[in-house]
Amino acid sequence: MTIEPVLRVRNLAIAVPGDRHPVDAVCGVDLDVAKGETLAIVGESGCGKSLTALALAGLLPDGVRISGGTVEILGHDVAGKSEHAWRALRGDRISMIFQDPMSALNPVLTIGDQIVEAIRAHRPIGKREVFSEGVELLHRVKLQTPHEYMAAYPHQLSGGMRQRVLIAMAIANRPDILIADEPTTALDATVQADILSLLDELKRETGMALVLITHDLSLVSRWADRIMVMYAGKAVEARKAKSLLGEASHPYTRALLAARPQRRPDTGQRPRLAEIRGRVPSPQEKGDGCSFANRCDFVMSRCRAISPQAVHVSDGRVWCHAVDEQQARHSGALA
Amino acid sequence: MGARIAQMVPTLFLLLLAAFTLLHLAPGDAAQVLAGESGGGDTTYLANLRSRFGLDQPIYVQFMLYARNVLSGDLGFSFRNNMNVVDLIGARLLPTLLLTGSAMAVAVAFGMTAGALAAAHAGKWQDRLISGIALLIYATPGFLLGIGLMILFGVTLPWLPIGGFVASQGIDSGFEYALSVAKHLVLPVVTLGALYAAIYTRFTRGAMLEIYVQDHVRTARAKGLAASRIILRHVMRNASLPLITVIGLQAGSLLSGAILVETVFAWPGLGRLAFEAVQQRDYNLLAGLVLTTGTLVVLINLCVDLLYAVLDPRVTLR
Amino acid sequence: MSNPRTSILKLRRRTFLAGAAASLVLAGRSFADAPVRGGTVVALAHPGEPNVLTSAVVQTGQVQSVSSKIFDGLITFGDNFEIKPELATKWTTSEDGKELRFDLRPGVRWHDGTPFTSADVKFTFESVWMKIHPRARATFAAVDVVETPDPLTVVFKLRNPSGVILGALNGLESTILPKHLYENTDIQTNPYNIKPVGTGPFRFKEWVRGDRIVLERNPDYWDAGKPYLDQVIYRVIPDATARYAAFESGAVQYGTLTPISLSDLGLAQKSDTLDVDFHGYEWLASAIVADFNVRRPPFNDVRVRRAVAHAIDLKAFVRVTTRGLAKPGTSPVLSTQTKFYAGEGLPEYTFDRAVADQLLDEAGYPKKPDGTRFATTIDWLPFGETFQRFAEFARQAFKAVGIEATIRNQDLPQFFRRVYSENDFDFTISHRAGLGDPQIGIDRVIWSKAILKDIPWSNGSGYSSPEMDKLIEAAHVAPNEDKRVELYKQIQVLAQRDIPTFTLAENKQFTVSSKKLRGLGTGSISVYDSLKDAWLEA
Amino acid sequence: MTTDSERDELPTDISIRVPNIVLRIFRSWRKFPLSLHIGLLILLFQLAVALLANTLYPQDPFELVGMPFMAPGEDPLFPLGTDILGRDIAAGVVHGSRVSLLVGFAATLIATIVGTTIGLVSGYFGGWVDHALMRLTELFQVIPHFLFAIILVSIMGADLSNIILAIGLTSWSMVARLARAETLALRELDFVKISVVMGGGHLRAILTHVLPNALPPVIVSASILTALAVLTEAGLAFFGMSDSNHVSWGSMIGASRDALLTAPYMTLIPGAAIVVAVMGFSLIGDGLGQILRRGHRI
Repeated sequence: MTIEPVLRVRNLAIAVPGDRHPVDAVCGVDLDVAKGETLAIVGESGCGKSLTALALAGLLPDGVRISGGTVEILGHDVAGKSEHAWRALRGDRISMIFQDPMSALNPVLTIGDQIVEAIRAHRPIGKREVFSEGVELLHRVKLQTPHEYMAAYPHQLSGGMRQRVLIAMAIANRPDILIADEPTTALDATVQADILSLLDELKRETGMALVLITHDLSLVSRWADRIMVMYAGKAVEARKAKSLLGEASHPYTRALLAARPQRRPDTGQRPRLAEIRGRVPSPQEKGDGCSFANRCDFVMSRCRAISPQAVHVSDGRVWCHAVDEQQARHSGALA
Repeated sequence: MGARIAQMVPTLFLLLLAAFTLLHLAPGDAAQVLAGESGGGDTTYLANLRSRFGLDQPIYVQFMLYARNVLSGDLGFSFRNNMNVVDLIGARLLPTLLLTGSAMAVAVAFGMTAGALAAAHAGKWQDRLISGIALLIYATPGFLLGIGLMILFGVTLPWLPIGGFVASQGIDSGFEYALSVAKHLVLPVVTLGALYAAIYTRFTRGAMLEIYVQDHVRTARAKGLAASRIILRHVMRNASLPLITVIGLQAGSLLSGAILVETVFAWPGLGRLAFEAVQQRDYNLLAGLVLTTGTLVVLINLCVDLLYAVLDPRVTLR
Repeated sequence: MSNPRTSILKLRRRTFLAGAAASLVLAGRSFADAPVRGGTVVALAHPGEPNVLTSAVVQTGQVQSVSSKIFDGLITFGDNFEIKPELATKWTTSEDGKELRFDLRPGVRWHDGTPFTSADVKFTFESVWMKIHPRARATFAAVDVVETPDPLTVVFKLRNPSGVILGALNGLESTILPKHLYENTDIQTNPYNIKPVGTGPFRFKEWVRGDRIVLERNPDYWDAGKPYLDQVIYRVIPDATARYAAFESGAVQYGTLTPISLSDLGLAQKSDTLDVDFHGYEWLASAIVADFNVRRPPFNDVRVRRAVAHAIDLKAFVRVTTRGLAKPGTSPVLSTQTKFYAGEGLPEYTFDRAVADQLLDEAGYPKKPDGTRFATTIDWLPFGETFQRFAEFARQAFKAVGIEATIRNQDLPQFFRRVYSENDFDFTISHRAGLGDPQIGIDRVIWSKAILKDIPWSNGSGYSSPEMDKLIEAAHVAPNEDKRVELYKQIQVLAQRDIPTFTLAENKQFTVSSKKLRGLGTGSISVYDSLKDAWLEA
Repeated sequence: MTTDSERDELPTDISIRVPNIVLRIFRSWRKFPLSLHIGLLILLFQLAVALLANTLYPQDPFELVGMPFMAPGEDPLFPLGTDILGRDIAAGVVHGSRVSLLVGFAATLIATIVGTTIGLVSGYFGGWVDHALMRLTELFQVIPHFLFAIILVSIMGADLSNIILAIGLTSWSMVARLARAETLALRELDFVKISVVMGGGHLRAILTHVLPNALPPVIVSASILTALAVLTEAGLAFFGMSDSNHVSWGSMIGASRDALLTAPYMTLIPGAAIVVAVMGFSLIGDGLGQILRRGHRI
């Protein structure tokens, strides 16, 4: 990779409280995101993608902690940093927006208050200036009559508008990295595209790195540069978007792609990925083998016994015994 | 708003009817009590008293007369006390409001602070300690707490007066009067306030923990705000909304608590008056008191609604 | 047990001295036993806040306590019921005993400045006592007419001689109201009932409901130079512990009518700063009594009543429930009423469960296999927790002879209703005030004509005996006091034999006061002392 | 969100959800919050004491067995001392646990039944029924409860059943509001409507669908009500309103409180029993509340 990544994660593990002792809900995750690049992390609910995203912003809930690996932001490892150190980074160098804009704003404060405090948390500037900067931010996220929005309360805004406000707050201090955790899931289909194109536009303008967390592969197809598919807390396939969509190697990725739903014509909503049989195992249930073994159509005896190692494929890596074997055979044939 | 007030009218009417009927169902009457306390009497004496108290009328006539008077702002005459009920209640209203109002203020201040501290240290020893103390206070019968405080601070360490509203003597100026009332107020307020402080501590802690995990707090953290700002502006402020509702709901129980506290500390308030009115079957007085306390509770709830509307932009008053 | 006591005592002394020094404004130097002018006494309004301030209208203890400072009577009592002049300087009974003449004290003025005259007495007699007083119609039944030959003379004309009238004309039982403020008004709702105008040593200043009643020195009091105190302030303290704490801390200096709980009495008696006085209750003296409902089984049978009397260990009763303060009862007439008390010759009921068992067997209530004979109820007079203890003691005594008793708890109105209106009870634990004269105190519970529906303290037992009625009615018209005394001795014997009402104990009440408060009255009625001689030591 | 997904699952078969909760509770005993563990432990201890009262102290606790005013430890025969009349305080506390717990449970049962019924009917039927019942509920909310209880006991007389009734009848309004709020939310759900359309009738719908789902928050409030009932009983006893035929912690305090200065132990020992009991019930309420909230999140 030619450009030094602004976000570099190695071997990340996240522990959650278990029955008796903590268990790793995420493990062995590697990430590199460069300036101006969009990385998508894709997976079903419970696959650990949101935990990963929260870990990147130091926002893991109480009791959940990074149990291994490194998270480097602009070259500094922040994995074990204090809350105080995180506070200086958050909202400044690394920002985050969340799934549900309906609940992500404080209902009893005005939009203006909430934007202004985002700016002032990192830059001590005067009242008037900060206000006009807030107005400017709202303008940039394409809210008409930003002055009025400054005085409005969240409940007076639609979901899409609120997500724009949240984006405005997230980019207030020109962050290097923006993590968007399912930014459009809770929104109408028509609004989804607007928000994503807004994010894309802002990314281009500011050159920030964008990490897009989603369960929706079809979204990714258009906006992401690279994609990492996660399953049961582990990466199963990480490749450039084009090659992943074109020639996905992991049976899970293929199943996801095959199950990629069409939008329901009436509501425009996408059903969840219900077509893959079975369900994601919980962290406690994970055994030694491949986590996907139970649901995999190509399962082999090895799959249940040994966790697969990364296999390098074109534009990325895959974690699958089948691919490994295939490749081995292929390379064997070459040799 | 007007609708809400209109809605309370039938409630208050029911209240009046209930108080009146219940007392008349009670065996024994005011005249007999007075005769008994006076050391006896003869038939003429009792008949005289009864007709004076209006007890010889049919019950519905008594009620009609009463309801008509109430509508014209007259709560009747307490024959037992030789005074108009309005005057009698008027004289005792201020002490009760002073007591319950101060207790409420103290309870809210302490409860919110302690609750916030406990929530901020959830699961740690600070939380355990605060929650433990709150639970202990909550579980202690109010009169035991009151008598305990009285013995400690009024007798063993004679720092505070043991009861009453104001010192019997040595009051020469308005300032001294106020100071003396304030001194007399301390123990009753602490006794009554402690229970509610405990309740609000537990409630604030719970509400704050609930709000801590809400999305907008995560947003605030994502902005990189300082912890103190998050707690005060994003957690505490939002947690105060359900707390206000609870405070409104407990207005009635606060007046209940006042009965015990006023008895222990000889505080000349409505609660004690109510207890005496029950014991003496002073119907007019008791009905007036039930009506007054009920109206107070209704008014407090109305204020709470108003306050809520001010604090929560999502709520508009109908 | 001793630790808290000593610690409280030690601290209290300091407190009191400090409090007294700060609060008492003393005029001039004090001498050992010479009264000192000035100062304020804080007294306890007990057992609760009065509802009016004149005992002409209401005769409860709390009213009389305050009223006695404001109102004088025609006469008052010294020791042993010795009758002493007050507003009347002199009284004479005619030869035939049918005329009682009083010379009134000249120069006495009501607190509003109006002179006190015989017209006030006549008016009060006719319009107040005979109209709204609970007992006056009985007490003054013999009075034909009251005449006022001149402003300073009152004459009671009687139909027949009556020994009960003179004593009843004390300021508590027969409070005199000012005619000019009460004439042509509704006596019971007259506004002066709560801002009284009397002739006594103290006059009304203010009443803050629920908090205090302030009386101030009457500078024009007829007994020149008195009273010594500037103010008497009555305060209400409903809780027993708080009351004792108030004495301890010096916040209160005077309380009558057993102002603290019996449990705290020991503390007060050992205190360096408090006096406990059992005197002054002779007129008021009361008994703890058990009334049987003789209308219905099982207590319609005198053997069952006597069995109960044998089953209760009165010595243990007074020791346990009154901490030894009361005295086992022997007669419906209290032994303190020495003139009337029969003493020797009264039927005695010694504590003996065997006798009780035997009587119950005879009465047809044998022990059943489960050891019980019959079930009954105990209703107790809700005058504080002590009566509940009496009832609980009685229940255990009953149980020992096989009577299963259920205690019924109720408040005062319910108790009166049950006992005196509905007569729906078996056995009550109650009290009975002696009221100075058996004709007032005792007749009402054993005379068949006193079986009055609804009237508290009347003959609730429903006891009716022609023999008893004859004795009582003879006593009412006894030609002389000796004959009357003799008849009342016979009445006691008969009452004790038939035992419709069982006198468990002679109650003992007491006054608690600060040792600094001197000059308290000592007469038979000094529980309601006017405090005109009281003064505060420096 | 998670709650949505839970709702989505509801229509399939709601009736097995409650047993599920019960099962889940028993299965996850180890995962109970600490408060619930302590609370249940206290309750179990008290129940054990109450059940063993007759074995531990076979004699009538009212029997005057010793000298009055014996301090704890003064006589080994009476480890907690004797009261004003010379009754064994230890026997009183042990026997008193029966009545105090009975008052707590029975009053709560009354309040819960009355409150739930009114809340369910009010929320389910709506309209004028709701309006009328809510006015009634407001009435009971507006009168200070303790004053109301005092009035009721004064009227009916201070025997045990009346005390229970008075406490129960004055404390149901909170339950009614809770039950109504839950019912309002549930009423709109399809499965309830379907049940009625299928001919199940309203009563059946209420009993099989609405009640089980409205119950969990009611159970939490019930444990708080029990704590309050024990305290109210003590408060009434302070005003002399207790039943002398049944020893309870409240009645012990009522009987001894005027000896507080001379013999504080007489009041403090039953007082401590009340404090422990109330703490126990509050902790149970806290713990159940936590489980309930957790249940909504998982």
